[in-house]
Amino acid sequence: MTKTQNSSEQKLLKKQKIINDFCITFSTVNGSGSATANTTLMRTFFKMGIPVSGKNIFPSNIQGLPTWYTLRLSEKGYLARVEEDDIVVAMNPSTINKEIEYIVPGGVLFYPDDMKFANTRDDIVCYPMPIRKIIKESEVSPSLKDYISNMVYVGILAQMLGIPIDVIQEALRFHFKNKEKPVNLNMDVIGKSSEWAKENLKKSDPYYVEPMQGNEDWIMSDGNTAGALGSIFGGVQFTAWYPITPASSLAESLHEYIPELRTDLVTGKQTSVIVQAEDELAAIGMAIGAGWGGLRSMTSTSGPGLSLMTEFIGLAYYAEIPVVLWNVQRVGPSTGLPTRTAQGDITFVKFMGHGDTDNIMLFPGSVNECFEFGWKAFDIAERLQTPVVVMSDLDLGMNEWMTPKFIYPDQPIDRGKILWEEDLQKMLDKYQNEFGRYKDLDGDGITYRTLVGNLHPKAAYFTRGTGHDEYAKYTEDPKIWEESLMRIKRKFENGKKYLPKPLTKTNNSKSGIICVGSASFPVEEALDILFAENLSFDYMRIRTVPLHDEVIDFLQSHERIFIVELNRDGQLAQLLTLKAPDEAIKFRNITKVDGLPLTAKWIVNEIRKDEEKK
Amino acid sequence: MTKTQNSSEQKLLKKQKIINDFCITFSTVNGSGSATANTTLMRTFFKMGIPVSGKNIFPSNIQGLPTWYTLRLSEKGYLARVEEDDIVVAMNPSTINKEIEYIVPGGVLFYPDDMKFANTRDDIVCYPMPIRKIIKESEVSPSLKDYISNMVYVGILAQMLGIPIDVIQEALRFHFKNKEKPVNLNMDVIGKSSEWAKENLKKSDPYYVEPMQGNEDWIMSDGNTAGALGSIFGGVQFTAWYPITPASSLAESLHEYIPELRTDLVTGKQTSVIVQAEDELAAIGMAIGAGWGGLRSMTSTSGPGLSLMTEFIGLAYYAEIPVVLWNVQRVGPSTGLPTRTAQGDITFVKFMGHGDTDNIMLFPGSVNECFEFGWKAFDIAERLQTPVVVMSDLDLGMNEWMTPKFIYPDQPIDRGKILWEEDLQKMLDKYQNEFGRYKDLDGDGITYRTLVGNLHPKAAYFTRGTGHDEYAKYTEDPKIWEESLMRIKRKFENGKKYLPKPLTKTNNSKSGIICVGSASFPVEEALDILFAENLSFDYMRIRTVPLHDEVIDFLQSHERIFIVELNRDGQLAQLLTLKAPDEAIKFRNITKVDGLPLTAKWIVNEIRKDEEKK
Amino acid sequence: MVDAEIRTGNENSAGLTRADYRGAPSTLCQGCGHNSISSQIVAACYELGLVPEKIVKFSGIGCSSKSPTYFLNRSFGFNALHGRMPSIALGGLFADITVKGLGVSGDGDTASIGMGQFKHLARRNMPMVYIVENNGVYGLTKGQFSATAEEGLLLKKQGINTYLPVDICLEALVTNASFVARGFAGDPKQLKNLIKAALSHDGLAVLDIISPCVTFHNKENSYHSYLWGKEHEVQLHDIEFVQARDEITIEDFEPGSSKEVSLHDGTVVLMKKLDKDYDPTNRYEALRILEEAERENTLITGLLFVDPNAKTLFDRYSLPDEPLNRLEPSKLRPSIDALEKINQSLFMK
Amino acid sequence: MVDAEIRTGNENSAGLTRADYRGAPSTLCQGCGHNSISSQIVAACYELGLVPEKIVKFSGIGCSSKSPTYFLNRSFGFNALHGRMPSIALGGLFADITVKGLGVSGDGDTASIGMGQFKHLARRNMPMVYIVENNGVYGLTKGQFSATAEEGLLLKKQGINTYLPVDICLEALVTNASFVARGFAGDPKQLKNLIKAALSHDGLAVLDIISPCVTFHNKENSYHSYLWGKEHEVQLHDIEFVQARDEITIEDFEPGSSKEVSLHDGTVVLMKKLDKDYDPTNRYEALRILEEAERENTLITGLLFVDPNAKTLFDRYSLPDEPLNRLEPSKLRPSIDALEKINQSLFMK
Ligand SMILES: Cc1ncc(C[n+]2csc(CCOP(=O)(O)OP(=O)(O)O)c2C)c(N)n1
Ligand SMILES: Cc1ncc(C[n+]2csc(CCOP(=O)(O)OP(=O)(O)O)c2C)c(N)n1
Ligand code: SF4
Ligand code: SF4
Ligand SMILES: [Mg+2]
Ligand SMILES: [Mg+2]
Repeated sequence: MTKTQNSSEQKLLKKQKIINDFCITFSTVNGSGSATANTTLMRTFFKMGIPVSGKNIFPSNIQGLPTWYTLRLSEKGYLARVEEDDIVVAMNPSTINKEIEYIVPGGVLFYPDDMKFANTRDDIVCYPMPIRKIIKESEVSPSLKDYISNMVYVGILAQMLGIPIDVIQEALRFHFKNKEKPVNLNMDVIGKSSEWAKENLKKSDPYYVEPMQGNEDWIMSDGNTAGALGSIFGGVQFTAWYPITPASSLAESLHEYIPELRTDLVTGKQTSVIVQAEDELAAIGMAIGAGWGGLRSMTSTSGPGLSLMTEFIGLAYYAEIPVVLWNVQRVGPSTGLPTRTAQGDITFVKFMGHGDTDNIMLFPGSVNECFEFGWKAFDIAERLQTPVVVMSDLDLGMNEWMTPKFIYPDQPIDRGKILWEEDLQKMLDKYQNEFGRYKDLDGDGITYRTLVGNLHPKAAYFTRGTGHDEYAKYTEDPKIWEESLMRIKRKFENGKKYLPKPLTKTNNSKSGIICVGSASFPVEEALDILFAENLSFDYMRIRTVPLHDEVIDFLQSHERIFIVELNRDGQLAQLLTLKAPDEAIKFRNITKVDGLPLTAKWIVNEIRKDEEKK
Repeated sequence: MTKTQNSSEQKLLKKQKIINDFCITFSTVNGSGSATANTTLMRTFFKMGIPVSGKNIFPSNIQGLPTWYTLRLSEKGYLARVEEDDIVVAMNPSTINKEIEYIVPGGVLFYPDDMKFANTRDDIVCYPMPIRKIIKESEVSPSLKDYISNMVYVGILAQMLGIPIDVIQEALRFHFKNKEKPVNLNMDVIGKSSEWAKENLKKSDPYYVEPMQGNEDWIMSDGNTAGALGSIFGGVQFTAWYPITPASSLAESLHEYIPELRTDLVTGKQTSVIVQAEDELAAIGMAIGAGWGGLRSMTSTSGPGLSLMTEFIGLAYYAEIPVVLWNVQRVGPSTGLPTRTAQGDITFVKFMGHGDTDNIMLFPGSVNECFEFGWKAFDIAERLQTPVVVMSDLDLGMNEWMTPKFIYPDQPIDRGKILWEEDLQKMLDKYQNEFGRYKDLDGDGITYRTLVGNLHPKAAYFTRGTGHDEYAKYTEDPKIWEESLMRIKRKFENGKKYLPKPLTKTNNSKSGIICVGSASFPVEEALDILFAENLSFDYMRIRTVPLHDEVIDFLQSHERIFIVELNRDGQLAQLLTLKAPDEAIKFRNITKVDGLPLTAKWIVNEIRKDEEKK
Repeated sequence: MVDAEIRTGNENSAGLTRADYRGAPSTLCQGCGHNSISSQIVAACYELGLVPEKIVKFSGIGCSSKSPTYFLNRSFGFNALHGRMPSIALGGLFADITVKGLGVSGDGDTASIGMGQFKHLARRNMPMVYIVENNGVYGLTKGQFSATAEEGLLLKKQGINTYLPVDICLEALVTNASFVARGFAGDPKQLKNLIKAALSHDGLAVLDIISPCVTFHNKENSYHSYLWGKEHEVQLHDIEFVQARDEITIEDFEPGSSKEVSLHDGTVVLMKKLDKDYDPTNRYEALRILEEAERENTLITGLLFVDPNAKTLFDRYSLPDEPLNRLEPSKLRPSIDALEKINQSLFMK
Repeated sequence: MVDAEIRTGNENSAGLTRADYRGAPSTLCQGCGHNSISSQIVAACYELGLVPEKIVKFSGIGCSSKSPTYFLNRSFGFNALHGRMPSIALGGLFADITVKGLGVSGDGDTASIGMGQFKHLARRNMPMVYIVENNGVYGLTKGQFSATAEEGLLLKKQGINTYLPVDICLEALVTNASFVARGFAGDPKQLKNLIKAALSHDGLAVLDIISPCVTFHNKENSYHSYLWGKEHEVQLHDIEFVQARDEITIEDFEPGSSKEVSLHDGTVVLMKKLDKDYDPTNRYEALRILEEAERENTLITGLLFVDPNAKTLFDRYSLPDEPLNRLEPSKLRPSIDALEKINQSLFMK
């Protein structure tokens, strides 16, 4: 086969140019080092001002199994997953036959020229790539061969799509922190490949990129990095964690950034400590111990680790200890699909722990909100003296996103009701000269706490998960138990004002759509599609549980409400049902969990199905 | 003070006799050995044919703190707790002042004659007891003194209430397994004390006991013993457990009864194994391992232990492994009140485990139902290949109850879909010659399983909590994941037919009352009280989650529904809301959690409050 | 050494070929130590003539814990939760005590999250083989320190490890495991014999196998690397394995030059003396030699300790010959009379 | 011995009386070993002149774990979850590294459910005192076997224990705890000195104290009983404790007759030779003596091992002098410029 070999070449060329609005999937073998090539391309598009999003679909394995990386370019700025590919770069012989099927008619296949496969499509353009040959000519060391092979497709794509080589170079410089040697090595292969394509491939597909202004002042980050940075700007002082996908990189980002950002400029000492614990039971225990001692304290985990933290979360709830838990959700139940995304822990976290509990959840809906909730979570946890669970997910947490730049906290750190020696003395002067750790002096259900090291002889108290009175003393008295549990309930009711409110977009429609977290990307895209079809919806993105009254208002003021979420059982819908059962009759559950982020197309289809039923 | 010293003596004597319908509270110090005295009295009343119930309110401590034991005699057969005492036997100087307050006007106080207290009541009868003197005369060994002191009040009560001494002897014989020495020792003190009372106390209270026919064919047992026996008759083969109040005595009853009941008559070998694990993580792991291997397998725990089992329950749910978990509920959250009762784990167990889960709960409502669900739980767990959580509680589990005798299982053991070598061969012949552990051959969502040791070369499969296909092979395929999770959901939907249906009592009323478990005792009493006031209710005792359609029918067919439960948040009501949100507007939550069993009086009051609001 | 393969051609004493012991193709990294161990497990089972259906595989979570998929396709298996293999295995093996349990775990799975269950399994002397594929890192989560990482180790992501490592053999020894050995994935011959001995032992056989992670932790100067192991390995003895049915020749027993230990099934482990005199039936000796190895900076391998007669968990029960999971329902449910007696005994009125 | 009480009348060097160290009245059984230990903790803290506000108490769940309520009312405390004292203590103590952590656990709490956290605390050499009130049973749940119950022990409810016991000192030693001692609730004088030494040690000080449960497990012939302990106790040495500020006299150092170890704060632990020569700075010696004690059926007590210079968990960080929990918010939140730099570094457009 030479140059373009597709029979329907003429037909395709007639099509109009498609600029900055298509989707490329790279199929590789994991461990083959394609990440550099793929993120370099993503960064290049980003630097060109093209809205771009990347999704990495990878196995729970280190080396040798299929991996897919999809870059979506979207002139209009949509960052959600799409279901079909315009272009496939197929580097994995074991999966190419399947990938061919996912290409849209008129789409493109790039493949290594020595790869054998049965081409079942005559409606796509196929470009062979002489990878082996180019690498051979490039004289790279054998150990780098696999890795550098991926640069060949970067170069060929550059030529075929019209990517400026200097922007690629900029992206590579960024990647290699300006180290000349690797940049040159990679650029050399890219240049040669691009050159080869120019001479040997004839463009017969409609896809092009062009610089635009789609992301001024935006940055690129994954949600875990953002969460870590947000935590650091929120003053995190103690982190205990145990490795687990997809949460590990959050703690690892703390490891990375804390030395620089949290070394005291005067003393040169560290103001934030990280401990890698022996497991999640210990991680949450350490974090709660530190939260109790008066540190802004956190842990991060996912699925199995979350389940292991159940007993301790119950302790923190009842003994009223602030702690922040980042739950980067993956697909459960059980070990499930460790490298796939879901929003499946909502009902579990709500009721986590035996006995009557009720846990606060924050749902960041974007990478920059991961940053924002990173610092806010501590203020909420310390203000309300209770665990705060930040419900991120793998899609948000591990994929690299373009996102508005991080905004410096607009509120001072709120450490809540803490009494040091002098504060305590003032309080004793004012009240009956006795400090009561669990005394509701302000009537808001939130009590005062002293911290370890407070030298006032009346500061000390004894914390326990067993029944205790206002003075933290052990008691089994039925009345006191009931009262203290009811006070905690009151604390949550009153405490809602400290939680981020839901966000709404109104079209004065009779129908509404509700979602949380990263589901907002496909939902917002779906809204636009539906709007274009003259189906308009009001939209609410909920950001916390417990739910604000605004949520009830929204439910009440609409006739039909679609609740879109990435789980089997409609977990958010269940919490909404509990909050406003009278409205539940209006609910339409749009739910799915297969490990992949939702797509606008699927949501639109589901909603249409419901429309048709009407 | 001599004989009766109450000023209003005359007034009291005018009152009518109260026979077999009053309540005695014994207040003692724990570790002082009052249990023998109290259960002996309970057994005595039982043997007299008087309906009687006993509630032990004890601290989480071994020796020295206040304990209360309440015996309620009820001609009509009510076994629920009551709030006030007719008679108090006060053996603990540190609490007597409080106990005096709980005595009804016209009630009685028995107290050691050397106990100092401020008598604030002139409307009760007070009888002093010369305990020290009688013990001194009895020449018991010093180490037994404390213990035998309690027999003094047994003797005095016998005289004052009219208890036949020979029935007491019968109860003691039972207690001491017919050992003459202790029986005589105790009877001696009882006799002397009774004698003393006869000579020195003048009856000036209205309380009497008389033999009646209130419990023919009934037995006395606690729920934990019943659960253990039920499990043994259900064929339990493997138990792993870790000590925790109030569940320990369930496993300890297994230890007690298994050697006798489960030694094979032919081989002399044991058919049921018990392992005391190092913690609850291990206990549930061992039980699940055994369930997987093909043993009828169980564990028992409470509160903190339950929380620790979360991760493993998720595994068993998704890998579809049968296991029975007895959750003898105590007051949470956290360590809470370890020796007090609650129904507070309902929402937690429902959603236990990260990801989409949905666990089966059985709620035994009486001691004999603990026996029944003991064996049924295995049939359900093996039939549906999933964890079954039996939701007992401390009140049911640890208190001694009179209860209809245990009934032999009326269904053969159902081991579900198990394939041994020959079964497998037949199946292979019928289908495509390949065994698929998770293949839904029957369309009911329930698949076939082979067991460890099956020597057929096609029997083996590999179990995992990660994504797997119909052949139990590892896969991350989105479709397969979704399908398998949906099949499991279907399995639960179809599986309801294997679960005990709710029980109803109909009065053709517009209002209904719903409860689960031991709350039924006060609820049923409350129903009678309300009926007497011309307030009639229909009544449903739910026995399982998932909920049967009958529950929805009940909700739909009533205008107001009172849901009575022993927790803060109305957890059963929440599950009912999720099941039938449209009906939720009718719900009235009657909830409370203070560690004590509910009382009919409180329930009636709460319902009356609602009536008044109408 | 008596090699079953040589004696019987392609079929072993169970009439099976090597292929009958294979698993699915490995999805671990090329060169991973765990793959070598899988091969030796296949070889050992094949040569011992074990029936695969009579082996049950267990594992936790990790790269190491994935490996049971890559051997013995015809054996049942259970990939449990992270750190919880011991409890699953213990329960599972009660189902049929005529099968042999073969567990594979990792250093993170055993010494970090799994420390508690591992120690208690050892304390119970649960009869099964417990292999730790020890690479000093968490492979599957991409290279964090595990509890067996040595002090001073530098890893790409995490910097320098400042903790002292957990020594799995020491841990097994002090908690009374009845068979404790250390192997090295780079020494397949010895490894195979250790696995054979472990499979023949009646009690918990802990095999701590240094198994390099070529992707995240194979620096030449580190304890868990191939190179370091190759250079610092000191074999305690030259271990050989004589199955019950094989004849033991005089030559095997050259007096003074070897120690032998008979296992419960009649097989004999022969340990030919190398540098040092070593008595593997003395737990205290094992502690000493481990301490010495640490001091001398060597990788000591071989059978550190064995007590063939220690009471196993199953010995503490009186179990029937018929596997529990094959008992008829009639053997499980006591009679109606028994219940009537119970009712009577509960003070029935 | 230098007794702070004698020297200063009723006030100790901190200007406090014994009453300042008391706790709430005990609700444990009369005669419970745990109560004796509480008394010695009070005595040790008082005599050392420690400021109670500078001590933080930790415990798990159990009778033993209740006891922190019964001493040091003026100290903060945290009664954690069953088996999870180590993690709570570790996190809590980072809040202010100028306070001293004092943990009390039980044998069930430490060696059964708590095995993992205990071992890892030791591995980290977390600087705190870790007392195990070891009675061989679960007291609070009414007398089941714990993991330290000796083989063959007969208890009322459970019959005979068939497992070998976990030896907490051995466990601490092999996981590199830097201070390991065994005490006996029936030997208050030695106990007090051990507690003092532990409180002065910079690193994890594990004190395994045999503390009889008089209610469920005090049979005369059992390892955890008063009587057996009294009859079988062998003190390793006569231990004395010389505080930094006290002068050491010639007599204390009678050459050859005693060993001394200086702790990090300048205090000296003097161990006068009794029967045997014993060097408590050699971990291997400690293993040997424990093995010997087991063989000879004695209750060996005293300071088994100490390494005053082992790196502690806090040494692995570079922590400020000011307690972390007192840092001003301004020290916790990086500047707006720092964020701008971050944004730039994230390939900002
Ligand atoms: C409860 C829980 N926590 C964390 C994880 C994530 N996880 C998977 S494997 C692993 C570490 C495995 O390390 P190791 O046992 O040494 O095996 P290796 O991969 O090195 O062979 C971790 C932390 C998990 N699956 N479950
Ligand atoms: C997770 C959990 N499991 C079980 C219990 C019940 N429990 C309370 S104390 C205890 C045992 C305590 O034994 P030990 O630590 O030896 O203390 P002792 O009472 O003997 O001093 C147990 C099992 C619990 N509180 N939490
Ligand atoms: S990451 Fe390491 S342990 Fe895992 S398969 Fe690869 S080499 Fe083996
Ligand atoms: S039960 Fe035992 S351990 Fe608990 S307080 Fe009583 S004597 Fe002490
Ligand atoms: Mg590892
Ligand atoms: Mg104990």
